Amino acid sequence: MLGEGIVKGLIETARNFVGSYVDKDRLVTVQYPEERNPLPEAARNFPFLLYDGDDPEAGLRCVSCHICEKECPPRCIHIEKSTDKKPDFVGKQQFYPKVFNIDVSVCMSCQICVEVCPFDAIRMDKEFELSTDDRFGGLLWTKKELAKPNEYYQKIHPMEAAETDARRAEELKQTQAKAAAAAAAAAAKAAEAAKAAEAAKAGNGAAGKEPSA
Amino acid sequence: MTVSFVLLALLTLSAAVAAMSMPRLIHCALALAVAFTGLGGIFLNLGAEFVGLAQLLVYVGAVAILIVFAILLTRGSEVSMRPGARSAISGTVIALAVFAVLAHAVLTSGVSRMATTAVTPSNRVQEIGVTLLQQYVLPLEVIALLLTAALIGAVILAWREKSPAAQEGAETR
Amino acid sequence: MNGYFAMATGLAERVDQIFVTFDHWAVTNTPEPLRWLVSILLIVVPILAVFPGLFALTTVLERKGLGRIQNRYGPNRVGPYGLLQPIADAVKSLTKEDVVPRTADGVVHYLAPLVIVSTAFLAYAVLPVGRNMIAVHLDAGLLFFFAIGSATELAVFMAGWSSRNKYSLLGAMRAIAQMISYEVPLILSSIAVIMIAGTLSPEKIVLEQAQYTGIFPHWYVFTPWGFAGFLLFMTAAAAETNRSPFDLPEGESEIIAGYFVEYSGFKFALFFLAEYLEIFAVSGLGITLFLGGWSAPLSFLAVIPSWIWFFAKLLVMIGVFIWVRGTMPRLRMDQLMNFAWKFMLPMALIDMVCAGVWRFLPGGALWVVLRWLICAAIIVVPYVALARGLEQGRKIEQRVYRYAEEG
Amino acid sequence: MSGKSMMEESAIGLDEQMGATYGAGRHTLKPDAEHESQILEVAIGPQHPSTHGVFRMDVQLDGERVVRLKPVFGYLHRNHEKIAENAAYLAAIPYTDRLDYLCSMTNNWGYVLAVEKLVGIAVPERTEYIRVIMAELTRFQNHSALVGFLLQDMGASGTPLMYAFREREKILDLFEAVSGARMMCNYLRFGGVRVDCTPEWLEETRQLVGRLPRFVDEFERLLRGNEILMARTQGVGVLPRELAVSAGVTGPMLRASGVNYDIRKVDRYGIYDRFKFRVPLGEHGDVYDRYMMRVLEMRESIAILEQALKEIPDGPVQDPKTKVRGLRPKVGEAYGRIESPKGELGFYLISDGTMNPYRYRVRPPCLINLTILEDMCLGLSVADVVVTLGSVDIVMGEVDR
Repeated sequence: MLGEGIVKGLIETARNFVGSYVDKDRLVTVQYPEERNPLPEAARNFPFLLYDGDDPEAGLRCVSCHICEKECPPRCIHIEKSTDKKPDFVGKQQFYPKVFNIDVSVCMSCQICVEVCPFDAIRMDKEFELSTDDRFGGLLWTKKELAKPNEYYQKIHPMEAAETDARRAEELKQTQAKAAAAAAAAAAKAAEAAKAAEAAKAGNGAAGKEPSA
Repeated sequence: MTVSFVLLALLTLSAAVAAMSMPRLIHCALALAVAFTGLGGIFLNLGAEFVGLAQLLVYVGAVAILIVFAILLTRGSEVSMRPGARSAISGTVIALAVFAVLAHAVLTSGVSRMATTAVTPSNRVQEIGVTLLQQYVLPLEVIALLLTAALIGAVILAWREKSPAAQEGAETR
Repeated sequence: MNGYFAMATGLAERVDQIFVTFDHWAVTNTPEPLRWLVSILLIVVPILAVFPGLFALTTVLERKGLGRIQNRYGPNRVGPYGLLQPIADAVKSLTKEDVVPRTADGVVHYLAPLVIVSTAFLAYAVLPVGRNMIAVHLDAGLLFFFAIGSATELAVFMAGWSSRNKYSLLGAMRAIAQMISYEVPLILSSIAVIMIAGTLSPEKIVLEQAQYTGIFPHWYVFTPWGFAGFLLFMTAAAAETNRSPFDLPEGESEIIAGYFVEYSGFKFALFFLAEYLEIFAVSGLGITLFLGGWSAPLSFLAVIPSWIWFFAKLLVMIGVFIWVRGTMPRLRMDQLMNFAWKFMLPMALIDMVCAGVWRFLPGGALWVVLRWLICAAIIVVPYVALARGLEQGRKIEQRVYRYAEEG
Repeated sequence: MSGKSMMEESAIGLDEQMGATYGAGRHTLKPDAEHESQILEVAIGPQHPSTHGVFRMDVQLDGERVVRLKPVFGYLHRNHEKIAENAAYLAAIPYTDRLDYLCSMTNNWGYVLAVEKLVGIAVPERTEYIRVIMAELTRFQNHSALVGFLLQDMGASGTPLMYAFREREKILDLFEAVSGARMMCNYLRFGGVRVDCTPEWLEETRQLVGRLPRFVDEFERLLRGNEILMARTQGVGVLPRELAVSAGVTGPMLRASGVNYDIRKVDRYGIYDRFKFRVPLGEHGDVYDRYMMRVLEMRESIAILEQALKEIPDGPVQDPKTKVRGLRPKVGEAYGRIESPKGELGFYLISDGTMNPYRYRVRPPCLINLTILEDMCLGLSVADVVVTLGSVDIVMGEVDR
């Protein structure tokens, strides 16, 4: 009968009207500046650079390998390599970026830079209140704005950071072990050499002050 | 001659003049609507509620709209005409003649000899209704019949005009 | 006990008539030469203050109501519960640039919003908003209302034509065609009331309904013809005021905003105001004709002042309008016309016949039920038939779908 | 040559092309011969509330009846294909998100499928299930949003749209929880997905899917049987079966015209052959059928989701042998296609053995479904054109690329 569907629809909207007062499931709006939904762990927005320790310059993990720059789909990363080297977290001498810029007005938050980085140096931030009235300068982030400590990363992506940290700790341990092994080997070698020298000395009869090491 | 009458009369007359002299046809039609309104106002001013309101309802609400629509649908809104066309003289003559006839009729009929301060009847609308349905019921019914015939005629005219389009529409659906 | 009761009734009476008394007092206490001015001001100023105020309130209510229907909050930032939103809107529309298209017809473009608002205000002259509270005691009040209502069409045309915009012209043509078509059932459905009440005066129609059998009022909506008439009237009123589901003239998804697409700033606000004023006026008339105007729904509730009842009913009507708007999609032009001429018009005529039958059937004890049944049948049978006709004529049905076989 | 005239020229060129392709089915309605009436030309769009983005229809009206309709595309052209041809294979994935920005998951899948075919990658079991879950969630939210938009075009002041968005919000939250982004998910990878989804996520999804039928019921109560909706949509914008097939229309639009063609059933890509679901078919091919197809497919999607969520196995989510970065497929070509919510979404890739594809071509369902707009709209009123356009389900990001 004419009007039946309309009446049904009216009942449905009335149910929703009442429901929006009693049922949280029906009223999904969040009153944004006062209320905030917690962001999920995986949430991502724009990249930032990680550094260890307190000094953003010295602790910066980036070794300026240009991989992210090349892989970035919209090409929003600009890196200039340093001429000198500094030690990284395992003590290996690495280059570091003299300039590392990300144009966030171009960045499309795809996370590919994070995926391809072999040094765990770049990660996605969750900060989204980034509006600025300077279209150009305000949206071109330099190394200074990008660098953030590892503690920050642990805060925003706890699970991911724990995994990364564990992996890096393992790596460090391995490196250290390797270094220790290398040192031990070197020591053994040195000892051997010393022994040989001793023998030689003994053999040659030539006296020499050898470090006992 | 009250102030309100003078104002209304001025409004009506100036609107009527504008309706004749405006260059754009739509403006003329709108001015005519203003003249109709003024006329309705005069009726109301005289205490003839029913007539005044019927004037508004029929002339402003229907006739003016009809005119405006007719202009819009037939000749586009862009056409503007120069005032003072060639037929102005003959038009004036015809208008004067009509006015003379009307004036003569009014002056010779009994209306003009009636007292100018007529008492307004207490329940005017009801009286009109009763009179229409008792004293003048036959003319009323005849008019009703005529209007119905006109309505049906209009429907048939519109029907014929539409049928090929409707068929075409049906084909495409 | 009786004394208290009398005192209470007297007090209620006094509160009920407080505005009338004040009006009387103010007029008699002004010097003779200024009396006419004061009495006019006392009529005009309240209308100019109350109904635009109601408009402001309604814009918030509508947005909040629609929001809740759609599971949103609606405006809630300006002032407590967003109630000051209309003030912000008003400031915005007043300070906005008034853009007039270069090719527009300046004078007509300027006049259209003024004409539409003034006609919308005029309609309140004959609306009884409370006992003895009516601006102009016109014997042909209903006629006045409809005459003024028909003048808005001209204003709509002026707006649509003068803007020199195809969308606005289309919108104006739609609006006028729709208004003319729905004016017919609107007037015809109120004729049923006029026939029963025997008067064109809104005041008397309300007085006629403000009687009680026991505690129940004699509202016309509680009769078969009155109920049908009320629905017809409100449907036609929705169309007449371009409300959903008949909001084609401004259908934003088709012709953007219809006839006021080229208006901005304050002129646009005027159109908006006029639209809502028309809704209030026509809802007020619906209340007057069918819902007993300012009379209380139960006899003992009459202690609450009559004007409160009127505005309460008006708010309910506005709520229903918002509710309908939140639910329904829009009709198409030809469907709208079909609905007006093939359904609304016959139903309104049948409703008139029904009212006549109701009037002349005797009202004895046995007849009460019989009269009800007869009149209900007079309404329902054609309703079903006409509805069938509407649906079958265009092959509208709920379909059953098949699924592809596995293969 | 000025930009404007170029645009006009290209539009005319397209028009001629279209006329040549299926000129037989095309006929321009002549205005009433007897009463010569004025033809009103109206440009609906590019700034118009219901063109679903920047899209223009140059409409010639006789009264309110459409006698000619010329769709003009290209306002949102972004060089998608050329960008992808100059980028590494991996770098194209985030761009596919932006094709049809309502369904990034399925877009990812279409592209990833093409690359997997090109390289010959096997996908782990769990990943297949995750992909199906994502695709069906995408389909559900796309269809619900489409119905909302359609009703919005019909003037329903946004109520169905808001209900659709309410549910979509929850689905997008799920997407965000697993992929990090609500709309631009960038989730699928060659040979897998980027990250695994947690058991909690699966549980949440199960709960949500359990609630979805209630939402569809509510939708149906609100809309099905509404006389105005039926009057507005039945018999409007009819797309005959033959025309639909010859124009290459796909997706729910084709099925609404009664053609049984669902790539999930035809190609059985992924693991769709393991799930029981039905393909609804329309009869009349009008807007109402297209609307109902979406509603019915929403129910089928729920059925698939329930099965997939029940059966999903444990295991790795990424094929360890696949090199995601620096992929260099052998010389060859591949066409991967899926049933995206809007129709057949295909990616055609030619590899010349280098880091980036030699040719990258998208077969966008939206564009191809849109090309027959004029045939559906002739003789209708402007209001119906808007509704018909709404029922095609277009996203300009995909039409213009």
